[in-house]
Amino acid sequence: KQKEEGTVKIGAIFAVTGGASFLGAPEARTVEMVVDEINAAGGINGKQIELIIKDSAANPEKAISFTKQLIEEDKVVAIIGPSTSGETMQIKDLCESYKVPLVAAAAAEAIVDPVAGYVFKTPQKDSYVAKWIFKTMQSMGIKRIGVVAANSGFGNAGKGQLEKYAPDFGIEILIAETYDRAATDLTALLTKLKAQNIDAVVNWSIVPAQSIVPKNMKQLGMDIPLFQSHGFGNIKYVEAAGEAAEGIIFPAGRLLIAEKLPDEHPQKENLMAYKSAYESKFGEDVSTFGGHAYDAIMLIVEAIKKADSLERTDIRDALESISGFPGTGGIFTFSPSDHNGLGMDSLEMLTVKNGQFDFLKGE
Amino acid sequence: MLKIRNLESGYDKLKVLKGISLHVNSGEIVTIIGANGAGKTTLLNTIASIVKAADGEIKLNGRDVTGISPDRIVKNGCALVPEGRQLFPAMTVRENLILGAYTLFREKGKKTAKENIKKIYSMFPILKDRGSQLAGTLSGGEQQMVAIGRALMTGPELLLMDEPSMGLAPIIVKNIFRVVESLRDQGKTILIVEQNARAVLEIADRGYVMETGSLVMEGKACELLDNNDVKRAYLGRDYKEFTDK
Amino acid sequence: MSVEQVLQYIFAGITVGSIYAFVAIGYNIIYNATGIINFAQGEFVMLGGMIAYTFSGLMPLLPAVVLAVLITSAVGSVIESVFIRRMRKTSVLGMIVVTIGISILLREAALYIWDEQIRALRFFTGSEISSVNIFGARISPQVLWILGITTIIVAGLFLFFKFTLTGQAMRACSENLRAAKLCGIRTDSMVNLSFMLSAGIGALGGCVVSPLTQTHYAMGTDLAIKGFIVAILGGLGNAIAAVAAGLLLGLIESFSISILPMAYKDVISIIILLIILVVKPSGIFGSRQASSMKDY
Amino acid sequence: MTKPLNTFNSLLQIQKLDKFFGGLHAVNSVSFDVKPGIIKAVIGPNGAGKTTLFNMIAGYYTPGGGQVFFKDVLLTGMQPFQVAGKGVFRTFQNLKLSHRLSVMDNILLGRHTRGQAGFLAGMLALKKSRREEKEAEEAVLPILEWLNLLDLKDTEVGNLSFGNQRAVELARALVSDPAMLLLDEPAAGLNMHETEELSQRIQEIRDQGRTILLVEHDMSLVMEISDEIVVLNFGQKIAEGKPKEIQENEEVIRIYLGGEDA
Amino acid sequence: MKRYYSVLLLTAVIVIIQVLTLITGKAYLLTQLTMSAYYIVVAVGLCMVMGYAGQISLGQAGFFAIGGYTTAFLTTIDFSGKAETVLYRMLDTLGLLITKETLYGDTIIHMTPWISLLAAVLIAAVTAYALGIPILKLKGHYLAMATMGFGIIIYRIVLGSRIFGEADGISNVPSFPVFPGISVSGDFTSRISNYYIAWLLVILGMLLLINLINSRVGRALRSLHGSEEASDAMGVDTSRYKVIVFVIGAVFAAVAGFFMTHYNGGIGPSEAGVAKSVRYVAIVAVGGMANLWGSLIMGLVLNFLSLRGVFGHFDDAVFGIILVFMMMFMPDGFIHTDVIHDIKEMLRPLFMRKKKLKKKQEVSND
Ligand SMILES: Nc1ncnc2c1ncn2[C@@H]1O[C@H](COP(=O)(O)OP(=O)(O)OP(=O)(O)O)[C@@H](O)[C@H]1O
Ligand SMILES: Nc1ncnc2c1ncn2[C@@H]1O[C@H](COP(=O)(O)OP(=O)(O)OP(=O)(O)O)[C@@H](O)[C@H]1O
Ligand SMILES: [Mg+2]
Ligand SMILES: [Mg+2]
Repeated sequence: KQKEEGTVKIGAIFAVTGGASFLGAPEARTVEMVVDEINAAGGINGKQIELIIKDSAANPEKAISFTKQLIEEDKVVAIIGPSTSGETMQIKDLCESYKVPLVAAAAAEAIVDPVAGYVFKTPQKDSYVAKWIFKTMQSMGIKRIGVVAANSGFGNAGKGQLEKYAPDFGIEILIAETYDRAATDLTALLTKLKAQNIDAVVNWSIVPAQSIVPKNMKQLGMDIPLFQSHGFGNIKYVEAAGEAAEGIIFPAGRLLIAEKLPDEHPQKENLMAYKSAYESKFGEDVSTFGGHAYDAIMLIVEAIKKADSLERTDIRDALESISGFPGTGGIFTFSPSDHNGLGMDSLEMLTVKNGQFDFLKGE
Repeated sequence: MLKIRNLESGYDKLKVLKGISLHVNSGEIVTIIGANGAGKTTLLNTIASIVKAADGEIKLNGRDVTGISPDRIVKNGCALVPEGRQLFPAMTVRENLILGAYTLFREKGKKTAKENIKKIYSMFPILKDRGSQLAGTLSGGEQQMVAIGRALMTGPELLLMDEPSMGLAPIIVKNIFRVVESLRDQGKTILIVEQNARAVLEIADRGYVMETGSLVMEGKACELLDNNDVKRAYLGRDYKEFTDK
Repeated sequence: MSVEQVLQYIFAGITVGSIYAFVAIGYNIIYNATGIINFAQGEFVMLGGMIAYTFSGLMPLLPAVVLAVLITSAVGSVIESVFIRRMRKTSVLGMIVVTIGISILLREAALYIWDEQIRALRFFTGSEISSVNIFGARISPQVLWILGITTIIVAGLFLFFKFTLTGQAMRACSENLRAAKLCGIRTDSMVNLSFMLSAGIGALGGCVVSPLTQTHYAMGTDLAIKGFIVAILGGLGNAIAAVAAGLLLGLIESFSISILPMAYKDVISIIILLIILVVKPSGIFGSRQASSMKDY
Repeated sequence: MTKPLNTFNSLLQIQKLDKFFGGLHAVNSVSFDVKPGIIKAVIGPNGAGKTTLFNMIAGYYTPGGGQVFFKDVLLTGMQPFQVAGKGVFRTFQNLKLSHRLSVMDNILLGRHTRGQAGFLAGMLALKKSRREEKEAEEAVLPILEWLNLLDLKDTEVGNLSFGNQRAVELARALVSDPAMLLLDEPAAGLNMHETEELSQRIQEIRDQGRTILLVEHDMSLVMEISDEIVVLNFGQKIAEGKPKEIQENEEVIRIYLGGEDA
Repeated sequence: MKRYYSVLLLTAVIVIIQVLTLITGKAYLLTQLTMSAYYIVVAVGLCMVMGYAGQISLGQAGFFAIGGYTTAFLTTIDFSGKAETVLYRMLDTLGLLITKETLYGDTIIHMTPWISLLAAVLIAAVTAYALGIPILKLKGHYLAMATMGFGIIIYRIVLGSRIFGEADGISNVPSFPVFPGISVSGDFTSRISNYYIAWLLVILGMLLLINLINSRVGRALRSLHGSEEASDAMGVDTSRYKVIVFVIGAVFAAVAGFFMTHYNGGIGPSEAGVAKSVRYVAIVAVGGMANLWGSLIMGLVLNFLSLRGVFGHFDDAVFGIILVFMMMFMPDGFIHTDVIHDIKEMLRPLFMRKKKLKKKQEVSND
């Protein structure tokens, strides 16, 4: 009991297993690692963090049950996660009406639009990603494109953003298709695309399709450029696609090319710290997803420090006033009207060169 | 040939056989008669090792075979024609017979097995015509013939038969009893359970009477036929009374 | 549609179709020996890919694949002797439930052995970017491998079940276990053999498709469902029909994509399946008579 | 138990029934009538088409041709349950019972056609439903007693011996007070003593005014109790008449009964 | 009357649990108990289909989703600003519209969930009926396949259709005012009333099913499980009965889906997945197939623990283990009446040995 009084309880809901484990597993590992580090270094304002992670396996109904449990039973001061947009949308109102700060690691814009007082998110907005892709296409002279997206919350949201902003950049989407997120062969779909007179393909998904699309394109002899979403942010996917990954263009946070950043870049220190800690601890490459969770926990810790209080409303207020905080996804500046806090500049256009990520502008 | 001492067995909670001792000599036809539910089927199944013996001893040709697996019982020359036929319904008649010869194929090769099939076909010519029909679509009587044929295909020395006449036309029943007799004449040993007690006692050498899991009487077949208790309980009248007149 | 495109759709259909067929063949082998549909079949495919991937880091591809097949066969054998053998008295329903349970366990075990990352085996010949040009349509060399190996396996199985005594004995076990015992068949080993065989074939499938489709711990469920559809479509118990049905389903899916949004591809294939089930429950290639003899 | 009215000249009329299985003409233009209140036996060698004939009467097989009338109502084309609804009940050559249910439940099933309460009445436990249940149980008891099944009434049927299962099947067919019974080899698996008991019972059933169509290979039974006999061979009717006549029919002796210890 | 004792006992237990949680300050447990209750309704409905009528259904989540998504879709249509439409005026004059203020200060007008309840039940019943007539002619694996296929179709439609929110599902589903002042919602303040609403539904369902099982129709269903041909011969219209039971199971699932969606304030495609259908089948199987109480208890225990995240990352694994273990060692389920007998049997050797020892001692004493 005594120990409890001296701790800060933070809840986390991640899809560690199940269909979205690509997201949830690195997220959960990251948060555990970070909390251990902070606790080892003396905790927040002298208080140890007690982290309660719940595995929702990407089921909204579980996320709802866990949210209530974390709030009423465990009395956490804030919640991180969930991993998927669907789950986050289902608990958004819940957190709002219970007045518990939620920092989501899911991407959909609807999470912060309309803005709910207590709900924040760390991944860059899908619209930025779409805009970056179109900007790059403009500079490459690409006019007509085909879009394929996984039938997941992530893919659907991305496809929506692409369709929304394409006209602004004078780009025509000739064909847009979704496929099952666990699809194992997409040659039939790509054949359909190939029949259209398109200059480039955009694929918006997370694994495994991100590696299958490039392979299948090569197999079909499609030599047009392939753009992917920021979901491609893990070197493992490049390995899985092998030689077919060469030349893929995609926007992402700077985590993937942290080493290549100039030393004076404000994010560099944090990025390298997270990256080396994670990679040495778990023996696997970091992904941008883990980065989103890293940002979420760090932002909450920052807010608690700043508020110097364990009241949920105080923490929320502190969160909303955070400004210029360097995370892995970019530099966060929240405001009452912006609960994502990232700008267009949080993304870089990257490509794959010799099996490695690299800046696109380097070419 | 077969020697059983103090055999006990049953199902889960139910003990059916309560200490059975019997023997069958080489070249004999021995029959077991008894009321429904007495445990005759259970006894044959226990000998064939389909039902596990709980206690007691079964010896085949002097070798203790209690508790060994059913396939090894077959290899030891003992085959069962089960109650209710138990065919492979979605396989053809021919395939059913061939599977009967499974051990033969394994040990003596194709030729012996082929010869056996011929023998079976000559015993039951109708099966030859139905050779490629699925066994499940045969009439009841035809199925019984396949069951007997299949057991004979294993080339057994000791044949256990559980109500082989069930559901057969009188002429076929006669035929089957004739087959049973001729099998004995070929040197095979037969332990047969029958409801048609009169008919079976007429061809059997010896018989046992079973009541609720125990053997209550034993004797020469002709003695049993004349025994008043047996007459009253199991023999009834014979349809011959009708045909004779 | 141009000829070239039609061909391309056909190739796409054949590729997925032969993957489905691989799973369905595994179903059929076990079904033929036991009358059980083993819902863990998809997991055998996953295990094959995973194990081969792990070994391929240590040795050339061929021995890695052989090892994967052997180890997965052993897993199949263990599953049979530990779980299935004790279960045989129960109903179709009970068996469905248990094999689903086993598939969950295998999947979870794989998650803890290999984590949630996807993996892909090296291409047998060529690489990710090589493709063979056939009349203007293109196909990955790996698809040719898949087709070749499927053909060999099907031919082998056909001969095995039709002409060998062991094959027939295996079928006998599924029809009437007790009668099979009475024929002197060692039913336990037959059933065990069928699990080994089907696990091994599943694993081999997992290896050949891995370079294309990649391997992931949870891939088994979808494969199991598709394989099940194909097995039924072809008529349970018939490996050759399964391959034909697999290719047919692959082609249906692939051409349906050319007309309709891909999101509804499964809806179309399942509606076709339901229609076939209702019109001819024994499957497209199954014999109506034989299935009416089975006690379902 | 009420007696069915014997106002029909023939209760069951079978007219030119045909059935093919592939190339096999299993039943070949068979016609005969069954008069009310008698026991009529169908005999013939194995595979003659007797069970197939039963299956066509009871609605399990659709005939390849021909018709069956019961009380001048056309049965052909009806589903099995509809045939039962008309008061024609059957037993099976290979028993068909619900093994996991008790003897009582199995037998009560025979009363199904007597009740009316449907799903809704059942779910809401309406008075009608409860009354019917009670009536059914009361109606079943005498029959259980008559067949010596009273002690076994709560046993699971799967645990009964073959002979007792046969008795359960007979009871089940009887409790609905059927006008006509189709019995497929009721004596198979019974010993002679039991067969005699059965023959008593079948006669008692007839004496209650029911009509019985019987397939049986046990000639002691058939010859003793049947009023008329039809003989089938290779799907065709080859003889019909009183037991005496059939016994003396040379063809029947040759193909079915067998000569004197030939 | 005797058959209702167990229901009375259940009612008592429900009340006792509520009081206990209140006294011990653990009222939050009611959340998961409420959610479990809705899943139990699906399970007992399926138990009727599978255990009693012997028809496997691997598509039960599809019916749950039909119930849930129907109401989620209908009650999230916002009529504000559509006052001119015919539908609006019709609903308005009938008093079937509800005005609500959202958390973000907007006003929305939606139709009352009573309409969607009617719609959910109707759609589920009609679907089950139309589907049941052809597919219930199938048996065993074929039926399993067909029902699973149905489940997948629903899942795919939900996942692929914009109006159903695709992978995100539908959120912001309004609460359902059942009685004046009491509504089905996940709101903290109405936790206790919601607990009772959910369990009332369970009790009601149990009563209906218990009655059914013990009726003429129920016996026909049970025997159908054993031998369909025999039931046919006894005058049971087997195909019709199977279809009706299937419809009953579907309606149970849809009603549960309806309530759960209002309780959770949303629904996602995971509720329609094959994995969920498998779970329902597993619960029924583990509960002992033809055992309503088994389904109820296993449904409660497994869902309650799972929803509380007790199994952590091993949620599926635990499920798998329980499934395999139960089917292997207790195929008749955990709550089979023979458990007591089995235990007695297990203990018997102990006593026997004692007796024998005693006897021996007595002998040696002599
Ligand atoms: N599988 C089983 N499970 C439980 N009890 C059984 C089983 N099979 C038979 N019994 C019981 O065992 C006893 C003996 O049955 P068995 O079949 O051996 O008798 P039988 O003498 O062959 O009778 P019948 O002449 O009717 O065939 C009966 O009381 C029966 O109820
Ligand atoms: N479903 C079927 N498919 C193919 N052939 C069949 C089918 N049912 C029966 N037969 C064949 O039709 C013939 C008549 O069979 P049926 O069962 O009516 O004979 P039965 O007179 O009842 O013989 P038994 O006295 O041996 O029972 C047999 O030759 C049988 O093989
Ligand atoms: Mg017997
Ligand atoms: Mg017959």
